[in-house]
Amino acid sequence: MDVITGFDRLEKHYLASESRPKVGYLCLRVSPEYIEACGADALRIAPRPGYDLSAFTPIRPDGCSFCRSVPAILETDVYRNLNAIIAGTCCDQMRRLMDTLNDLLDIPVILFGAPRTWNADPDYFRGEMIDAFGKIEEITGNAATETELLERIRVHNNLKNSVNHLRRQEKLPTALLQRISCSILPPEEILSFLSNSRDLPAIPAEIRLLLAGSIPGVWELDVIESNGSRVVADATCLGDRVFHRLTSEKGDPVQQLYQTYVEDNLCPHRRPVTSTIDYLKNLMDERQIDGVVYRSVKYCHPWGLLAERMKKELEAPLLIVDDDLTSPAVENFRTRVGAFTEMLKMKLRRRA
Amino acid sequence: MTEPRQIDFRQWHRLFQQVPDRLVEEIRYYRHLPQAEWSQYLFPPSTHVVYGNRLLRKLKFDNSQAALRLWGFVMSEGERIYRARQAGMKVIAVMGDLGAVTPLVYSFPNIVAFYPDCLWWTPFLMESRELFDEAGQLGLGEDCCFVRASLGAFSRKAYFPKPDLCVGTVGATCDDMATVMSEAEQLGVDIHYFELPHRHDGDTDKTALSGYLENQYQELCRRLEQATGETFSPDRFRETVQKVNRMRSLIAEIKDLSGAPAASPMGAVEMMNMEFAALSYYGDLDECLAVLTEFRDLMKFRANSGQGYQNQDLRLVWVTPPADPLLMNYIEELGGRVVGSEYLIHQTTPIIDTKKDPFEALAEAHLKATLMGSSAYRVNLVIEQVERTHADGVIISGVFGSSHCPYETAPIISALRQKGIPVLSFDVVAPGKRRLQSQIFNRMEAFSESLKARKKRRAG
Amino acid sequence: MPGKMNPRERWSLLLIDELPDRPPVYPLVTCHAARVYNCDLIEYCTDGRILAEAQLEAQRLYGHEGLSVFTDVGIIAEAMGSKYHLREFEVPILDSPLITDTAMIGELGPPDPTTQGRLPVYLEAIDRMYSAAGDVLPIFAFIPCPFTTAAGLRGVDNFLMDTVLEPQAAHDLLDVSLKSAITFCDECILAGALPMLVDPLASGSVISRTTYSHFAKSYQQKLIAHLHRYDLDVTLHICGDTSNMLDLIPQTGADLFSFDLADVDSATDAMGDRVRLVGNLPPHGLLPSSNLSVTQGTNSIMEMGLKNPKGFVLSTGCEVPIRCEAQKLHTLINIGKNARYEEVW
Amino acid sequence: MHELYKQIADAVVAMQKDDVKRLAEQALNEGLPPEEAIEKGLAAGMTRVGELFASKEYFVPELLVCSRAMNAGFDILKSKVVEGKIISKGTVVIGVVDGDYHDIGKNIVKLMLEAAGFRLVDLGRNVTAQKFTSAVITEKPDIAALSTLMTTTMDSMADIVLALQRENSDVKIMVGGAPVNEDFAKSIDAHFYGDNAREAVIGAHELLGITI
Repeated sequence: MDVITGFDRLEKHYLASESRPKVGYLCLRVSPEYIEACGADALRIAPRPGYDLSAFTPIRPDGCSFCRSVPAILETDVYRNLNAIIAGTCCDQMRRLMDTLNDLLDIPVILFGAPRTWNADPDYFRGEMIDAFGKIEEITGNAATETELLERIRVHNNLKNSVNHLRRQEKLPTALLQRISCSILPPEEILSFLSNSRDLPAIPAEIRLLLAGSIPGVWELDVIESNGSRVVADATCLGDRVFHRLTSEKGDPVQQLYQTYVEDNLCPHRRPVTSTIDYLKNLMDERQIDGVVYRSVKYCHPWGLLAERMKKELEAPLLIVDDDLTSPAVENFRTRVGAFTEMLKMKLRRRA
Repeated sequence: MTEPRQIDFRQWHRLFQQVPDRLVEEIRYYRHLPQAEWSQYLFPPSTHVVYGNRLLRKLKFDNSQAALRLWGFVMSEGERIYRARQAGMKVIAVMGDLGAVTPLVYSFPNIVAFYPDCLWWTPFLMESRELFDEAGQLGLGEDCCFVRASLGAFSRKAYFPKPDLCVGTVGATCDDMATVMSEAEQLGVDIHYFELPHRHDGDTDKTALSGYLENQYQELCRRLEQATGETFSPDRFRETVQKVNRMRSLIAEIKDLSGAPAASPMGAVEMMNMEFAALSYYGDLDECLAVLTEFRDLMKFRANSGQGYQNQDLRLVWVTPPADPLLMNYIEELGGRVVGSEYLIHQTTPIIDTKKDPFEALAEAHLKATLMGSSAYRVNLVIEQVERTHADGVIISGVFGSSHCPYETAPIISALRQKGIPVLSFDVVAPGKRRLQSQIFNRMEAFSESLKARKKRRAG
Repeated sequence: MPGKMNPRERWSLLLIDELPDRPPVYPLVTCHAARVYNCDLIEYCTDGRILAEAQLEAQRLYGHEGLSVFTDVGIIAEAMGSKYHLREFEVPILDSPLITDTAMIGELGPPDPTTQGRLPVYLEAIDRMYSAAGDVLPIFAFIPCPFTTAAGLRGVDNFLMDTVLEPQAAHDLLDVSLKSAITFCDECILAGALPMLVDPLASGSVISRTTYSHFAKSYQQKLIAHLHRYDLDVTLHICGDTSNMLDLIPQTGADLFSFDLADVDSATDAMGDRVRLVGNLPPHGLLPSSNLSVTQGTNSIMEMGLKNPKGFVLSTGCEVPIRCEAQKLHTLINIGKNARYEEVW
Repeated sequence: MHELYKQIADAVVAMQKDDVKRLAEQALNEGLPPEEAIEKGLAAGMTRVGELFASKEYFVPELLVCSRAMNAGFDILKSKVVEGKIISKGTVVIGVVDGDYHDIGKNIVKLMLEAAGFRLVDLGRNVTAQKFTSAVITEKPDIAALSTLMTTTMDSMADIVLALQRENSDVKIMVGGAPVNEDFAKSIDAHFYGDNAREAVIGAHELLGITI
């Protein structure tokens, strides 16, 4: 994949040249706009190609393997020089991961409360978010002004629009989408990269799949797509979900960011999970999905424990694979996905 | 009064013959209702053996009437909740907050609360995988904590009546419980989500958080009004809270007595049962108070007269309630006694201020919750217990697949080691996995031996 | 299938006045299990391991909802000293009664259940079944009531005549039989079984209402009172015709009444507000030679049974015949399993 | 009828063994024919006992005690009976079927049939098909009566009926016992089912065409 190699090169180059403070963030409850408006680079903490995630972790094996892999991720070049880490209380494990990081690292580890239910006391939770970003402002010595926030919202919206447009046209491969969603590049750089690659060809797909689940280990796509099927919708934590919600450019930008990232967040840890399920259903309709690969991370409670429920709700052929990011069972995954896509192919042929 | 001893269910069966008929007839729950035979509950463990609680055949029980009463009360809770419904009372399930919201629930008339979460005991008591398997079929397999048993129970519809309302706490509590609720909702249970926010320990102003919790309580109060058709009454609330406070003081007093210097005055499992009364009062607040009062009086008598179990000298603090009570018995057999505990229910310990606005008072007490804060908060609770009880060691019985154990265990262990406190940590194994259980037994043996040797060294 | 109650759960609900999804289905599969397990009856009656395995095997085959520990009604009398006859392929039967003269009664005492007669066979069987399946299946230990045990000690004819000619001696014998029953019940409980009291001789086919009242009922009552002290729910089974004493049954305190020749509706009228009913397809209907329609019979029993306010257990009127035709028993059980109370939740 | 016969019958019904003995001796002393005292006194008493049994006023204990009283009188009277004075109404082979040792019911029926003037051949309990058929050959009975108390052994009854019919199609078969009923009797091709001992007596007469 030349386009991804090009993207990687660009990231490396940027990393060598950039000297702004760097703030790592976990999960989708954090607004990168806000971090950037404080004068820092926002680095999404996620597994990246070539990472060995099996390094030492103080978290026991029954902790979610993404959380367990975070200490190892933070040991790598990209994240080594972080000035702070910020996260919202997505799930209970994310909250406790922050405790662990607080013990392990010498940099500020900032946690803000985020609601589990819908429309729960916005004043309180907005306060939590503002307090947390206040700490980043202290670190950068730079207050996020309304103008700057609005500007960052606009830029991110541009990026989201471009990504969504290319996704709908099926000109943005899912592998690149995942790279972009955990990229360390500022949105401007990504936008420029995308506009320079505008002649991305449409990708033919025999079998159209939705990949759903918690954070992927980035190798899954290769395995899935190695036999003619394509992941045309990605509902994992590094997929289409990252870009789907635009932030309103009108009104108080803090309130709007709160709305986008905290209130409208579509993680299955929200109660009730109806909105998340509806999102998946819409995505399936929009992209004309033949089947779903539901890939949850071992001991990720929000995604993992709802797998059976999703199977019922999504009413499509669904393959559930529970995997461990710190020691992925690639061949097992390949065999199961292979059998699943074969089954879908036969089904399609019969229908034809 | 007989010498304190731990006896088995067989001995209790015979001893029970000597319990006067009058007492069996007198001791009953729901005393506000016309006397019915079903409300008696002073029965020995053998009764519950017959009804399938197989583990009781292996457990050791205290030989006092007060302990018998406590066991009878605990074991009859399931039936009691059904009888409450039959008698026209409203039944409120409370999940996930572990004891903080029940004072509000009980301040409504003609109502009982119960904890579906506590059914995580059931598979162990019955030595059965039924409820786990049922939960597994519904999608909650072995990577979910034992609390998944309660989903099995929701699904089977044979362990408690359909709740009129289920208060489900989400947010800064276990993810597993939140998942169980979400699935229970699918089974048609009316759920009110009680959002528990993360508490920043130490550094932040708690006013906002407390205000937030007050709102949650007010909302819950409205839901309870809807569910019961009754209006919240501050007077009734105060009256209820006075009783709850009395219970909390009793529990604190009993916990202190368990550390009596001469000998262990009570079994660890009884102590755990007693402590868990703080969750939902086993479905009858008044009777629960009576049970605990008798229990306290006995403990006091024993502690003051230096009575207790012989040959249990190792003072231990137990961290995280073991789903399998046999483990507690076992450590006692090895010469240990449990003098302190941290069962994640710290929110049930504060005295609720009756002079304040009800919701403010509840919120304030709730802020002590073990699970709401950081792991460091819990580490400190454990250390505080250890220091207060002069413990020789700590046992942490973890739960595989819970959302807190994987993160908390390591910091607790490291903090204890720094203080030079020996610690044994393991995950409780599900029923039916004997080989794994015997490994735990072996580790307990080694641990108790090393503690004894250490004690001897220090004395010599 | 998720949501499907297991037998233990169904019984538990029934016993606390809650309707489960449907009545438990519990035909009295006793010695027939030996045939399923393909063992001699003598082995079945003398070896606790075999009894347990045969019961479990039969339960796996039929899927009925309770295990039964029962060989014969002489079990206690034998342990006390009466001689019973054991031969291959046959249920043990009283050969020579212990008490040939009423003067001997005074020397009698309760047996040691752990050593005497075949009582240890029961205890071993219960223990094994309880360990194997006690979490999902209730285990019923069939305990002969004092009246039946007394007959086993004295010889049936003699004991029945004693009730007319030497009532005091009869009562003395009943007293010691009661003590023995209590002793044995206690051990069965400790092994994990719920006592089910059987009093075949106290049947309306054998004795009058008056004899029942004076010599059987009061001892059933005392035995049940002992069990009630432990909060145990007691099933009383009386064979044969009980229609003339239905109204007396609640006086025994029995929580469940398992009956043979009486119709469910009359039983419901007589005690349905207080007692759960267990019954009552005529066992002969399950024989290969019988042309009684099991389907019709069971349907009509079930229809009446579902209306019993205190709850119902679909069962046979007495023991399932040893030579029961498997298909017929399956039919009975399937009808039971397809019945429904109203939705639980 | 002599007043004494009625007194004997009454004493049998009243279960008074000593009275029956005294009255039987008085009858002999008064020179009354013993066979008449048996028939009109003891047997008549037992017939009434049978009626009380059928109407559920008497049950097994009473029946047993009555028969004990009757037997006490019979022992006294039979020694004085002139040979050939009592004519049997027919022969009945009776037994409890294979696998069953409960003989209360069988004994009662036997008692009542004897009292009614039949000759009884008692095969006892746990009687196999083989034993029954050989008894049918040697005794040449008019009736074979089969009893069982246990549901567990009912199929033995079916087997025996089949074997008997194969051996001697003339013998009439009657069945009874707690678990047995009309339907079951029909299903195994028995000729008569009796719900109680009195019905058994009536049935035996009917089967042999004797009017009572």
